[in-house]
Amino acid sequence: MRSEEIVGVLEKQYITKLLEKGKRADGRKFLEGRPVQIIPNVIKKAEGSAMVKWGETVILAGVKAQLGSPFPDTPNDGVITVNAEISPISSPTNESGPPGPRTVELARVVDRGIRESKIMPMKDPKLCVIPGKKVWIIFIDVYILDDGGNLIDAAALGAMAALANTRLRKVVINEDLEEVTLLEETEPLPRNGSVASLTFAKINDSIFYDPNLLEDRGKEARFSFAMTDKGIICSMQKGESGVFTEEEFTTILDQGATLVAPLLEKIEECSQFPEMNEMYQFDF
Amino acid sequence: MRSEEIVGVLEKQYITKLLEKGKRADGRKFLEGRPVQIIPNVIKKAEGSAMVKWGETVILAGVKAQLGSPFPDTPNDGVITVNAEISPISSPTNESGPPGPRTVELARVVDRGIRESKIMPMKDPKLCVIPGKKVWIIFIDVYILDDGGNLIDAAALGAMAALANTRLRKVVINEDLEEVTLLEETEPLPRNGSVASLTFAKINDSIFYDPNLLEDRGKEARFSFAMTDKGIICSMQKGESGVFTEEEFTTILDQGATLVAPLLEKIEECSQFPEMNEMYQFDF
Amino acid sequence: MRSEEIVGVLEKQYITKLLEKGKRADGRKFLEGRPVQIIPNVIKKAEGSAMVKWGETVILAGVKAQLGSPFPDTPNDGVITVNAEISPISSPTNESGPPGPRTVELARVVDRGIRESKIMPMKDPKLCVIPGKKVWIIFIDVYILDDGGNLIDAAALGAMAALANTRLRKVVINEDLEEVTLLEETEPLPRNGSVASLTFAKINDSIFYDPNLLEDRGKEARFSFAMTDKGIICSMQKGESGVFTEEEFTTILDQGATLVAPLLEKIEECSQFPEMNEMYQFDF
Amino acid sequence: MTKEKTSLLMDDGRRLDGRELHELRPITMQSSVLDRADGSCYLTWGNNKIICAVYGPRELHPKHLAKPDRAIVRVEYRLATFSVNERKSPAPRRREYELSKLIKESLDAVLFLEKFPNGTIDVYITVLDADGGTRCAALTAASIALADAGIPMKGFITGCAVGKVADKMVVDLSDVEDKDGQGDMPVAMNFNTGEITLLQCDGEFTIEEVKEGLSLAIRAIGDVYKLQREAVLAKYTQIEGTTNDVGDEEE
Amino acid sequence: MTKEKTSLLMDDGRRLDGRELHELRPITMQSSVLDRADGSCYLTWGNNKIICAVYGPRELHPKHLAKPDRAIVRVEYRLATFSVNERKSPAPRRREYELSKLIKESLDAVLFLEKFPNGTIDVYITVLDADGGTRCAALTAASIALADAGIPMKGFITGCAVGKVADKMVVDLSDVEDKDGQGDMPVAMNFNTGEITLLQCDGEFTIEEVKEGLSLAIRAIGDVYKLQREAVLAKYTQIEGTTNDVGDEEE
Amino acid sequence: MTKEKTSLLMDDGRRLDGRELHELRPITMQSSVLDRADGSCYLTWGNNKIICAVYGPRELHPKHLAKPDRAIVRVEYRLATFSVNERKSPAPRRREYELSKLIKESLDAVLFLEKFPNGTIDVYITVLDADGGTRCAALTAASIALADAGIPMKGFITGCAVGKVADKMVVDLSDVEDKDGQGDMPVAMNFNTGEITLLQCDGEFTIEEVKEGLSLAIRAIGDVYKLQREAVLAKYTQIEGTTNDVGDEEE
Repeated sequence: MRSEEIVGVLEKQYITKLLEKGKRADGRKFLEGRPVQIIPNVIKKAEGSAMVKWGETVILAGVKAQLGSPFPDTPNDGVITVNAEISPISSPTNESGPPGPRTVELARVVDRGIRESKIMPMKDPKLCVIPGKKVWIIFIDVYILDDGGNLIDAAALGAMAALANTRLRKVVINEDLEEVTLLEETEPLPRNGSVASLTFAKINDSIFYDPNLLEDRGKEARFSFAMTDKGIICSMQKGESGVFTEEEFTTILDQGATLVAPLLEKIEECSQFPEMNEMYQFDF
Repeated sequence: MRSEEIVGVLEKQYITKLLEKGKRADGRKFLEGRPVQIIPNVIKKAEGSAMVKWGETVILAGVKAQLGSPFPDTPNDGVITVNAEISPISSPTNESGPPGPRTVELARVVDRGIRESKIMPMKDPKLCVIPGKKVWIIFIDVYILDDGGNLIDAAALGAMAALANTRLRKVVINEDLEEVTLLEETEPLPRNGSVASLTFAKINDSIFYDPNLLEDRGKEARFSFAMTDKGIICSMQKGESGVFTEEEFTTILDQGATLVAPLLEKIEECSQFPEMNEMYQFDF
Repeated sequence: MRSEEIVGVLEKQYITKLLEKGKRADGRKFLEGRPVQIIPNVIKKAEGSAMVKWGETVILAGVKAQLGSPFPDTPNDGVITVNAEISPISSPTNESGPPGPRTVELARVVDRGIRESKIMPMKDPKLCVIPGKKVWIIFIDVYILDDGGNLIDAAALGAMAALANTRLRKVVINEDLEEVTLLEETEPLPRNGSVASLTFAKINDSIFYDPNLLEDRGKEARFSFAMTDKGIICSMQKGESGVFTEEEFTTILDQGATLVAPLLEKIEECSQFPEMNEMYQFDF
Repeated sequence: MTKEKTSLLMDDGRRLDGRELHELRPITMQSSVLDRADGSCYLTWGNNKIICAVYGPRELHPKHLAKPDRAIVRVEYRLATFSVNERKSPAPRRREYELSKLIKESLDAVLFLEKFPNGTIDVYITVLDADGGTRCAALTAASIALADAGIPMKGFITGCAVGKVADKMVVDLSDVEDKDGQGDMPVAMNFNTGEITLLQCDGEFTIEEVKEGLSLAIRAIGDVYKLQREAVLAKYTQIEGTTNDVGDEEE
Repeated sequence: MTKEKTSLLMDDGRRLDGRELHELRPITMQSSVLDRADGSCYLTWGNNKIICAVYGPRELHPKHLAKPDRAIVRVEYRLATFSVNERKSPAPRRREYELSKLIKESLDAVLFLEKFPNGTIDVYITVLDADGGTRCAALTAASIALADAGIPMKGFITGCAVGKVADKMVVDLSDVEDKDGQGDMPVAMNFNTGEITLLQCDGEFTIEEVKEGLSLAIRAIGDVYKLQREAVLAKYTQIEGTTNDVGDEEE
Repeated sequence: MTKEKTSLLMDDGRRLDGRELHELRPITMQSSVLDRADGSCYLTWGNNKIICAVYGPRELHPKHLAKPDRAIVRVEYRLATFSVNERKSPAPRRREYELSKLIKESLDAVLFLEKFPNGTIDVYITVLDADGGTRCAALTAASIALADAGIPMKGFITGCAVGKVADKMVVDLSDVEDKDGQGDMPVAMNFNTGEITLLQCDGEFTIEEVKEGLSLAIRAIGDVYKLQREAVLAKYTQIEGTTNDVGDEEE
């Protein structure tokens, strides 16, 4: 193990040359993703959790729930909020401190993917316990532990997988319809379907799926979108200073259905194995 | 249009020389203010607003109102709060970030001028909706858009003019006397009279009204006071490292009534034209 | 009076040499503390207060109380919180700004000494006024005014002495059992016993009680513990990069009962003189 | 859902504010509105009011942030506290940080940054009144302010959002359409080269709807770009009229 | 209002604490109370208790803030959390920032800053117990602490507030008079030269009342100035008594 | 109180999780779990899960913080938001600042800092799942990560808490025992030299109980140390197996 270096000019030239020949540094095809493993339900103190190892990237997502007041403009909706931390643990170049623009963007892109997919039925009585007064506030926190490229897809997958094994405590509404009592018993978080994120990077004129760390640092532009199990696109995000053409976008979007399928399948597997799992015990 | 330069030693010498001869760089007399224009009601999302062009200075003031709890020590009073932002838009030397001492002083001087004038009847049932429980919180926010000198007078005028065209939504108090319902219909913010600020600067032994940007940066001392339409002085603020004598203060104060009159007149005009106006369409 | 210098290498050598001969720079024996004076009840606006002059160290502790909600997990307990400020007033090397690690440690060590001693009966109806709804929040704030070494013991003594003369306003619980009315009359804060802190420093292999400023800056390791009037150890804190052996700790702990006695006596004296006192009028 | 879908379109198929499905709101742009800034623009777009100031290229402090081979671009996109329904706290929120980053990245794409080593170009944008589509409007205004500051550019960035209302793809969503509609899709690009610099969406779209939206957005951007060019040329014409010393080096 | 006006004066025309209209509260000042600071002062003024420490002139870090032709003055005015009725959060509030600025500007006026290029003079003031008029008391204490630090000064800054109570101008408002009265007017000056360095007011005053207040304040400041001089001389006398090596270079 | 004392021990004298009074929870340690960090460790201790990354020795920025004669150690101990019963805000709390300081001071004691002038060694620890004794577990993990980074050390820091439950001194408190018991006493040391680098307690102990606890802690630390050595040696063995180029310079 040695210190990480920022991808320099030479490294970028190397990657670019390869891409021009239709090759990637790690031997993958342009539309080939890296191996992905999800270990669900790894955090005992969390209501739901998942560790995701996506290529060399490792992230940990945890869900905490607490009863609170709804937002004034949506009194009949539960609340969901996504927070990300690109921990200094994950790379020598990631610093600690308040979240910077990159972290904020990551959190908001993951948040939109889940929120806009409408897979969380916010008005369900299980989430909106006493309309206007008591709703579940669902906190999804994603920690980046090893920054091996394509944080968005890994974080989104972890967040979704953590939700898939989240269990909320059952509640009894008191007679006065003002307060609730929490029971020890739990039940699964209600959920309608699933969603996953797909990220493409562009270097020179090459566009490829799932950038690894070298490709991530060398990329000129990035395009991510979230697609549900119904084939709906619920979030898109173009990032970085490079550009895409209209044709490039439509070509990318047409890959969505094929690439998203295996990810959605993995998420469903997670929800089937709610017992506590052990992380860092896997190897490719 | 070119980059702003900080008034250097030479420029200050130039201004000082002129002042010794009884002249100002822009040809004004010592007690002459710059042309002032107010465009009321320019922000649709605000409950009240005004843009002020005061010489080369441009500011925008907006009023937002929301129902909230009164302060524990004044349970029967509505709440007013003034906030200022000397935006980096306004000058190459004004930086973004949390408000510095200059911004804090500006906000507090404007705040005191309005608060101490007692023109806002805080105990009026229109402001104190349910005593001890629900009162209107009136936020006045002033953005400095172009820093052409004498920010205090321009900001104070904008704040007052924005209040003058502010309309609050009518409320119905529910039977339980605990909650209120907001109606769509609005009514003017109650107000007893008007107030304006007058600022003088001192360079060497010359004292003059309404410093422009060069004079503002070259000034050794500043003295501002707020005067109501009843001729009452409700706020004074001497600023900067220079000094005044007792005589200088009394001489300045004696100018108050004359100088404040046209400003108070402009404010009243504003309250007569509540329809939405267009800013940045005027020229001197 | 002259500017403070950081203890340099030479100064540390000097102290070390003396210690090897069994001597301290100020002539004290290894287990001898400096003169300590407490002036109780010096701040009129505070519910309780004490100034402590401990050798060259001067601190001021004040207690404020306000009614508030209990923590959700301890609905039947009053709340106590200790905050410290190592003011820039106290030394040229102490900077202003948000509390750094040294200040946080100081506050938390003082806090634990009081909290864990259980001398504050948090469930007493005088502290827990309406279980689950209204309890007294007791803020203890300690300001370091002159940093002459051994801040922990001085701050802990001041905090305890301030509590000893704290008086809370009597309350009447309203009929609805929801709200309370504060009376003008006051009564002493309930308290079961007393606690004080003892700090030892280590330089080379010498261990001594109550380091003065030079010793404090030269020390390699620090060990503090809080002992109650019942001889119970309720808090320990080893600090700094130096080390202790098991034997050294047990030897230190065996000194506890003897050294803590005079401090506890002083605290009790404080609670006997609740009238307002004058600070800075004493001399050794 | 059904209620929403229908309520945003009137019986005659027009939108609540009377617009056709693919019709833009009225847009005005005025450059050089600020005396202190090197370049500035005041833009209205429907009820949106946006002001933008540009400073630079100028020296970057602190120096260790400077790049020896090019200028950096710093963008601050802010909402005025009174520009939205509920008063916003003056401290920037996560949304403002994200949009500042995206706007900066879009502008990067058209600036000759390598011409100004160690420098910075600072773009400050404040939304004074917000009514949907502020990021696209902000980018449009920023390009004019950059041109106004005389900063060489490969082209303008022009933005326009499209969205989905009552199951139809429509152009230039208003605040109400954004909030109660089915999806929002902001787009920004260098219209002359066809390079898209910003693309986002939230809501629910089929792939075909995204493609249709992209195509609609590009057409609308073309219209906005014409206004943008006029606003910049207006300034040059004015200067020509006065000083008589500039040729037609501007396209 | 009428209730307020009368309730702050007793039937004999005296104030609630027994003072005449133009009477100061008891004031004590003690310099050199701190061992670590270069100069210090502990001042009580009625129930106000204020401590002030001065460091400098010393080198300024970070260096880019330093001025090559003079020292800068940095002032921190803070209220202790327990000094006021409701416990104040330890984080400084806007009022503390504003008063720090005004106190700094007042002190600037009497310091020979050009004697100490690149330097800083740091003045830290903490109000330990607050009872009205703290900014004037703080300035008075700061001048003593600066003298105590041996920093050369053109004169002392001395402060005293006046105010309006029951329609009368009175000297040196207490906390209650400040809160329930009709207006507060803090003044500070170099009494020897007549240069006024601080003047504020809030409340409701006629122009004549402001003028009367200013005149009353200057007279009261004269009285406080005498105490201030004594406090500084006391130290020198003490040193003379002990060390016998100083002449009477002090005024 | 009586209820508490008894409820944490079962009728057979065992603890609620079935452990004997002096029995440790299961512990696993794995080094080199992260690709980017110079050294890393993933440690589980009962239900605690802790990850630690080490960077360095590397150059320190900003440079004015660097020490010309040695490296500094920076430690960040953080609790993940979901690692505790009530979701923790992402901003660090006072407890995290205090423990970061104490962990740093403990590590200082075994590092040859003078070998790396002007440098920094950065230790980032995140508690992913918390169940009592996290600071001791964190120190244990940090030592492994430091060794994994190849940073020369005088020895390992190893930690283990003891505490008081039902009037008995017990080893390695769980979260429940910490919360409902009578006292917690974390200890950390260089086991080989007997140098104790961390000692704290809160609760109610007699002096004799503290002494007994210290002695119990040292014995338990000895057991943890064995696991720690194995974890570090495991890595070397693995490397030997692969590269065949290292001797047995590691003790």
